[in-house]
Amino acid sequence: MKNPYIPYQVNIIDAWYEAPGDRCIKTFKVTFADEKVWDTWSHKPGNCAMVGIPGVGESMFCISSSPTEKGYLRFSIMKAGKNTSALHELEAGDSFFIRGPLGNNFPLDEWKGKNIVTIGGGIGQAPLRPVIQWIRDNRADYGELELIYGARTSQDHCFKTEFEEIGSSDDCECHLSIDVEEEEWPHFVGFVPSLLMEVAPKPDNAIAVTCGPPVMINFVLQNLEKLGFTPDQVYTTLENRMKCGIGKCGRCNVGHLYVCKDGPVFSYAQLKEIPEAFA
Amino acid sequence: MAENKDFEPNIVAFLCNWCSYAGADLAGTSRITYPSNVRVIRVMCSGRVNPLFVMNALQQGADGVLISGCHPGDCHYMHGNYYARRRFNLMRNFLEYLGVEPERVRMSWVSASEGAKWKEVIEEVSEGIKKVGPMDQFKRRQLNW
Amino acid sequence: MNGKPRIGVYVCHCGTNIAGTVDVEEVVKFAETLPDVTVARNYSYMCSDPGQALIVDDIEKAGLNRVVVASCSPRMHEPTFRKTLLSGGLNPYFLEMANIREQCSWVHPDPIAATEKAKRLVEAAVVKSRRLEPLDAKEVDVEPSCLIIGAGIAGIQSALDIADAGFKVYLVEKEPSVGGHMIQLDKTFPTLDCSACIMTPKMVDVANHPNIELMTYSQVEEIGGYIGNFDIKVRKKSRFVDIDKCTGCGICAEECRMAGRFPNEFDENMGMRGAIYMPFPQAVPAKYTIDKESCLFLTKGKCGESPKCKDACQAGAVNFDLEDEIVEFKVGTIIVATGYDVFDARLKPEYAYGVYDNVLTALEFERLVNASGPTGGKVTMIERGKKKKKKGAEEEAPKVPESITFIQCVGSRDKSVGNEYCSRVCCMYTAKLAHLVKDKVGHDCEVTVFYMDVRAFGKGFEEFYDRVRREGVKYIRGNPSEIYKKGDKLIVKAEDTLTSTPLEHETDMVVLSVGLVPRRDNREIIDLLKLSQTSDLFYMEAHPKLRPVDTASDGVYLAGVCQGPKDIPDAVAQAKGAASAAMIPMASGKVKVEAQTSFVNEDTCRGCGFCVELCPYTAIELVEVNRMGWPVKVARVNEALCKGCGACAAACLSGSIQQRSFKDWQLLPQIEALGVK
Amino acid sequence: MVDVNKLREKAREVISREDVRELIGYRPGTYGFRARPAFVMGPDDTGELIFTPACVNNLASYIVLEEKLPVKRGEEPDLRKVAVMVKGCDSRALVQQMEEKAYDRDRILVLGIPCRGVVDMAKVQAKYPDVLEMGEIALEGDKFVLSFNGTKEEVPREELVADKCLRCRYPTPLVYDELLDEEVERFADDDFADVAELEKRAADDKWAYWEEKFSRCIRCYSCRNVCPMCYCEDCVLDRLQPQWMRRSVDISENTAYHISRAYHLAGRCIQCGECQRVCPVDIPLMELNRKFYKDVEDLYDYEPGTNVENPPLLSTFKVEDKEDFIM
Amino acid sequence: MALKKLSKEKVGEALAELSKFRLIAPAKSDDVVVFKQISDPAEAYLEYGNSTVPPKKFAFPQTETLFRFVTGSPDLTAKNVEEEGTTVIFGLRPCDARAMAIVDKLFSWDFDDPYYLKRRELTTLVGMACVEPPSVNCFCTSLGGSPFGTEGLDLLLTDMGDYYLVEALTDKGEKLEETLSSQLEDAPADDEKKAKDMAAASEGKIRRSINTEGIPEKLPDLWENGLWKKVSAACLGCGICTFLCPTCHCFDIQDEVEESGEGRRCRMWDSCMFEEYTVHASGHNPRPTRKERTRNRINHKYSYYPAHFDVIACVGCGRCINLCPVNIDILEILDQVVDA
Ligand SMILES: Cc1cc2nc3c(=O)[nH]c(=O)nc-3n(C[C@H](O)[C@H](O)[C@H](O)COP(=O)(O)OP(=O)(O)OC[C@H]3O[C@@H](n4cnc5c(N)ncnc54)[C@H](O)[C@@H]3O)c2cc1C
Ligand SMILES: Cc1cc2nc3c(=O)[nH]c(=O)nc-3n(C[C@H](O)[C@H](O)[C@H](O)COP(=O)(O)OP(=O)(O)OC[C@H]3O[C@@H](n4cnc5c(N)ncnc54)[C@H](O)[C@@H]3O)c2cc1C
Ligand code: SF4
Ligand code: SF4
Ligand code: SF4
Ligand code: SF4
Ligand code: SF4
Ligand code: SF4
Repeated sequence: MKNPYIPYQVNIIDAWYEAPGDRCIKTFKVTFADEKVWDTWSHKPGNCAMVGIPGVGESMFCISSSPTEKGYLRFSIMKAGKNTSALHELEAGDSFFIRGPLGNNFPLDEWKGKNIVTIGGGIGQAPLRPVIQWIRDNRADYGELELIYGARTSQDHCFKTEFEEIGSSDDCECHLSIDVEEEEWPHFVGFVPSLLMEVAPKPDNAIAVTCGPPVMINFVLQNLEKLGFTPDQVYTTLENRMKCGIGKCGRCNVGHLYVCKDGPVFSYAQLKEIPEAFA
Repeated sequence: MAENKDFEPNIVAFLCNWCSYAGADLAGTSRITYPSNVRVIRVMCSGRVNPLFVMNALQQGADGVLISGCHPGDCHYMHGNYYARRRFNLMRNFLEYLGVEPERVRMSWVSASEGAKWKEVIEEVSEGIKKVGPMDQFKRRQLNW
Repeated sequence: MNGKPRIGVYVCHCGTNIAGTVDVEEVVKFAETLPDVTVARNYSYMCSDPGQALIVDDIEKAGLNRVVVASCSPRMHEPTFRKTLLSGGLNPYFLEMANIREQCSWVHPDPIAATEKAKRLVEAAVVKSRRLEPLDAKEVDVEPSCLIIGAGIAGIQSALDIADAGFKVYLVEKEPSVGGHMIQLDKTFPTLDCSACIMTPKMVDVANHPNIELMTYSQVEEIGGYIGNFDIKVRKKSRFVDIDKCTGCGICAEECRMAGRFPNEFDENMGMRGAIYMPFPQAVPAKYTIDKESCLFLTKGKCGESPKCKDACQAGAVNFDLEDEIVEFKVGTIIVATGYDVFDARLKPEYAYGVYDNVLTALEFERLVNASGPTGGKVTMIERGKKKKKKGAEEEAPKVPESITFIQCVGSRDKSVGNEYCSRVCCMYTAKLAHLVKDKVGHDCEVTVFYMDVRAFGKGFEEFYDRVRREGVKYIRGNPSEIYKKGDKLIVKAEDTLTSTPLEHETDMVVLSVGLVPRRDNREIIDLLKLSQTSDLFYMEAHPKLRPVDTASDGVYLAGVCQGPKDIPDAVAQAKGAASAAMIPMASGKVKVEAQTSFVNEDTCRGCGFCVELCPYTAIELVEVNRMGWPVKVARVNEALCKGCGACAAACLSGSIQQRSFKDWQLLPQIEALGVK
Repeated sequence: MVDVNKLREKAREVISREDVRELIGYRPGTYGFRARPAFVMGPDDTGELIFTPACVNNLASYIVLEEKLPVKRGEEPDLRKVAVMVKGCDSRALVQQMEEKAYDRDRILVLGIPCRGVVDMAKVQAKYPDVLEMGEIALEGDKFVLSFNGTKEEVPREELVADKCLRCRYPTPLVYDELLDEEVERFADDDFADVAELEKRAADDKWAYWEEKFSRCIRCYSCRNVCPMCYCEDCVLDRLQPQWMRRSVDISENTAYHISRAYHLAGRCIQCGECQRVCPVDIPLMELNRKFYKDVEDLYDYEPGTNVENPPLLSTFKVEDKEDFIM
Repeated sequence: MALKKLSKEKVGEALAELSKFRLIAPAKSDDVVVFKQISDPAEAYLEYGNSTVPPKKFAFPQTETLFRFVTGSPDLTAKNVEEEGTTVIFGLRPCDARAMAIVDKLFSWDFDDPYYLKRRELTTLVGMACVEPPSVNCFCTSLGGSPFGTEGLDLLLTDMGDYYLVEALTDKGEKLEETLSSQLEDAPADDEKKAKDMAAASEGKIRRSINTEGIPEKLPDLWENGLWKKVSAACLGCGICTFLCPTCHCFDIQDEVEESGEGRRCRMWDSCMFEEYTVHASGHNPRPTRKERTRNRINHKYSYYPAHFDVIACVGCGRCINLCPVNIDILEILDQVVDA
């Protein structure tokens, strides 16, 4: 068995900024330096990887591309501290190292035939992107797909061009929002939970997946309940500080669950049982 | 520690921009030669030098550290050198107490006109460190586990 | 979003200055191996136009975002290369220099050692450059106005110069009149101009100048802000006389029930005044003032049936309801011209000042010889503490002294009283006063001067001293040890050190040539402006030689004796210097403030105030902020005041205050790079 | 001796005050002779309070150790006073904390305990390793009286007393609102003989001495966390950017840790001895602190934690400060 | 298996024999006993109670390299634990050995931790029975251990006065017996029974206890209970209780680079009692105060660990009680849990 602490080298095929500012977001499209790794690699939407640079350190990120996108992996990384700042310095042609896939994944097989609504905020769209992509690439297997996404300003929206493309396709419905009024913004203005109430997706035969800042998630969960979603219809991902990613180093647990192994994907039904999950 | 003829100490020096750095520059313009084992970090004022920098330099492998500033009363920032004097007196005593020979942590006042003194200082520091030998005991010995 | 560091390293040959010793090619090759170095080049003269063009070109073509120049001392060409970066469109603070000339090739003749060291220095510069950050060289607007504190000759001169140049001046004087010490003097050495004659026109000018707002009997209470934007608060003390109405006729003073009951400070307490008074006839403004402490009505609430002054004043100017007035305004610069006090002769008890009536200070003697002084300019023996005789009563004509003795260096050059310095004016004013004695009292009045040295260093001084001696003034070298009375006479006990003979010199009057000392209320200004003091306790200039009128605080200048003893021409010269220094920022309308300043991480600062205590420029203050709902104190740097010394950064235990371009995070890799063997 | 009933009564009175949020005192420990900190939130909790020579902890630490949770929207932070019991040495921590503006005088209510010495619990433990049931210690004259399992034993004071108490200069608290007992006159002084002794050794010798000590350190940071003067919200030594000290536990980094810790306490350490007391591997930290303490006193005539008005040592200077070491 | 005996005179010889391996034994510096690699048998201090720092650090070093690298180069070289060689830990207490057995489960949970497991494979544990419980705060018997417990051990020594009774418990133990064959003799026949009696006597001397039944299930229900605030109030948030706990296994991973560009990724002990243990990059801390951290520590040992591995992650060695500077006593906390 492979030493789980030794990462694979990946080369950056392309890199671009999604959002500006102090906590800017950069997306990297990478492929394994050693092509052979692809043969053993398999990940599912929701899986994560430890991403790092030897000499700097490692951090956990979700793989923001779907396995249906072949030949590359994507990571969308917000600048937050030491590791992410170093990663942000990298450009196409450079390389970094990843370990994974780690963690569990969204039970997309179980969701077959259901309507799916994703509710994202800011960088929280990163783990939702592979779900959306997966469904669009396996469109027949799923019911309606509805996307709800918001960020502080239009600048802060991730995956802008993709949303434009999706918005104009008839694949799914796409609802966007920003927190504060801006000129020429054609979509909703307000917080994501309000947008959710505005869109009011039906709970019947539906699954809601949400990810974003903790406050947003809290209100989204409340609102989903109001809309009639039961806890086992709702999924989210958690982000706790972690070091090893393989259930040894201790810190990422919420209650007895290890975010790195039992998560990061959890159903609301699961989390409701654990008081620490909403600390 | 035994004296080692071939040993060339490695000295990290923190110089204030206005006096000591200028003094060292003057030594240069006057072509006054001195040992090449001193490597200078320029700060605006000797008051900027955190005594823990000394620790860091020694830990990294320097054999000695020199802090140099303006003579009392001449500080470009009025009293930065007085603060430095207090801090380094204490730090130096403390390191000596731990077993770091006082020859390794030195402080000097060198003014912008004292190119010749700069040479003397470096020679003295360098000689002193040669006498006590390389500083190995504190070096990061990291690849050990 | 300042991507990956792309560093350009430029190694200069400096002709053969560097390349003659350092193997420049090798340094370049080495630099190429360093992480993030995109290009490394060498060139004969980096500072030349083509050298700089090389950098600009690479910034554009190779997308450099950091530049390391290995050449001469940054003290020499840092500004040059900063400009180069700027013209390449890069923030100038992305430059780091390695000094491989002054501190390498010129001092280490061995090419191998020099090359080795050059590599290390380049490496240290490269690792630091990776962590450089762009800085703004900020500018602040300068209010085109100046506050001048103190209206002695220095303050007056500065005020006139600045006002004439078209800037607004606020001139604040503590006393009821402008003029300071100079207007107390009789004649001035060495030219013997009449002090009042040359001074009063200037005093009148400041009062009338359209650009000067004169505030006498006023005090600065608060100063906030920094160069360009000082916020000033001045208290105009109530005179209980409406100066807009007062015509200066003086009837009130004649009528005052307390007239002639109080010593007049202006006359060094030798003349008398009433509760309502004008300090001297040429006072500017020529207005009367009621002294709160002396006035019956103001102390007791009652002055006979009704206050006589008020009744007498036909202009209706006397008004006991007047209150202190607070005025606030903004200025761009400040000149401090608060002058001095004379040495308190009581601190030398051996001279019996305060014991015998006819031991005088020189300043008292100035008033005595002055035509507008208490004796109308007659030098007579004095009787202190004598109540003024009833009006009209016949007065016995006071005795004229037959001999007068001066003692120099009283309170100067004297460690025993803590004043090591020379007061610079005593030798000459002694000569002047000695001359005036000969002139006014007559040639038969015997004049003796005890001195240590005669310092006659100024223009025309030696000639004047010579003249005085020729006039028959006797100079005895020796420091008197005691003064005592024998019958009517005062005995000065001394030793003539030239002949080593002890002597007991008999005289009618002794004049002590007291030195100039810092004002006893100096603290007021120090607290307002956080000025420093030199060891003699005069205000400290920014540099004793090159910046004698500047202070450590930008925008605050010194003029006159408050900075150190000097005579009138020097005071005037410095006043003009201070005026022009103050006008530079006002004229340009903007000042650049230091970019490599400190700043505080308010999330980690623990509010201990260590940095606040230590900052020589009082650039840091503790402010209360809300940290997740809790009120906490944290340090905050006023970047306009910070000079970027970094002393605070080394004192902060939590690493919360950091100096830009010299952050711990930037210096540590440099230390590492240089530390390894 | 502090009368325990009086102490509890006073505590009850204090904690009943509207403007007091919490009272920090001592209560019996869980086994043997231990005593431990007590956090009294209401009058009913005062019944357990004690003060005996087993009350070794410096409670001043807790005032600055408090973790402030974000105040919820619409709520006000609780800014009421904290009452704290301090011995003479502990009180100096309060003084020093206030000198450093950690809080204002009116934030705390100080119950001062004039003290004649506490035990060194390690010595007690070594002498009576088998005592599990709660025992009691009292100081009577120059003897400690230990009562346990129905027996009583007397032990000379010097045998069990903490080292710091043998050098105590300030047995009566320097700051207090109430004194719980009669003032105690200074009964000892400090000549720093231990430090002087070490100073005299040869450089190699000293380094070897410290290397052995530092090599034991497991960097549990208990010495830092317990110290009443180590209260930065975010210790520089924990930071990664910049990283002053690596997290690796080896002789070099451990030495760096000990240099940094001691230097950060130069002119601030008030000699309460807590750091050394808590160290699980018996590193003589006081020998480090005392070196700085001695030098600060000798060179700058400065004694930390004795006067709230003192300016911070390293943010001030005197023109005439010694500089014989400067070239 | 036949019991052997090792006479005390021969201990030095035996240790010398074992020095051909990496030999770890208790040693004393000042008054502190720690396990150390020893080269001279005289360094071993076998008359000890228990060590301050548990011997876990020889399976799970406080700082250990995961791999080395040179910055910028794609080659990563994993640390080869085999280089450390075969290790014998001599004289550890039964509780500490049992702790290793417990921690083994974690390091082989789904992902095998190659470093730890390799080192365990290479290590032989020679235990030393507690004829007298070394501390009043020992409570191993409450957790299924015993002063004469054998779990995790390869060999158990019992101090019989003049000699040690030697019992091989595993193949590794037997191998070691072979190595020591010239120092070992056959044990007297009745020693087995004698040892049993001694074990019973020693167990009887264990003074403290807790009935752990039901605690793992009960703990989650006490999440909001006021007891946490109370029991943690005095806590300093230091690393003593966790670093000195033989079952605590949390670690941090950090990279360390030299100026030369050579570096390593390594892991080092971390403590759940440290404030920064769980802080996110945003500054948010899910366990912001010592209350949450204490609660997590107890829950981790007594609820989460049993939930995953069917065993409580505490062996009752009493170190955290003995060395907590503010007398936070896990047994008192557990008593309160039981009573709540
Ligand atoms: C399962 C999971 C998925 C994530 N997915 C994404 C993603 O797709 N995009 C994205 O931008 N961010 C994501 N994050 C957050 C990301 O891991 C942190 O922002 C990142 O670790 C910050 O590292 P740093 O070194 O820049 O910050 P520093 O504050 O310098 O971090 C120091 C150390 O703290 C740890 N750390 C700090 N904050 C966090 C955190 N929030 N979560 C986990 N570890 C942390 C890291 O281990 C790091 O080594 C995810 C986190 C988790 C746990
Ligand atoms: C006995 C004697 C004889 C001298 N004779 C000669 C001579 O012959 N020739 C010569 O060249 N020099 C002579 N000097 C020196 C001369 O007096 C000084 O050089 C000159 O007066 C300096 O002027 P100034 O403006 O600096 O100070 P000052 O004249 O002292 O003026 C300072 C002014 O500031 C005011 N002030 C002070 N503090 C405040 C405050 N806080 N707020 C507002 N206002 C304030 C004061 O009231 C005063 O009006 C003599 C000095 C003495 C003592
Ligand atoms: S850098 Fe110097 S001037 Fe600036 S705030 Fe700090 S101490 Fe004051
Ligand atoms: S010294 Fe540091 S912690 Fe103290 S107030 Fe200044 S910035 Fe804050
Ligand atoms: S308490 Fe002891 S072991 Fe812990 S960090 Fe301090 S010195 Fe090291
Ligand atoms: S360093 Fe030690 S002795 Fe000094 S104050 Fe801190 S805990 Fe007390
Ligand atoms: S319980 Fe005790 S040992 Fe553990 S962290 Fe708290 S104070 Fe330290
Ligand atoms: S808990 Fe105590 S008695 Fe039990 S095995 Fe450990 S040391 Fe021995």
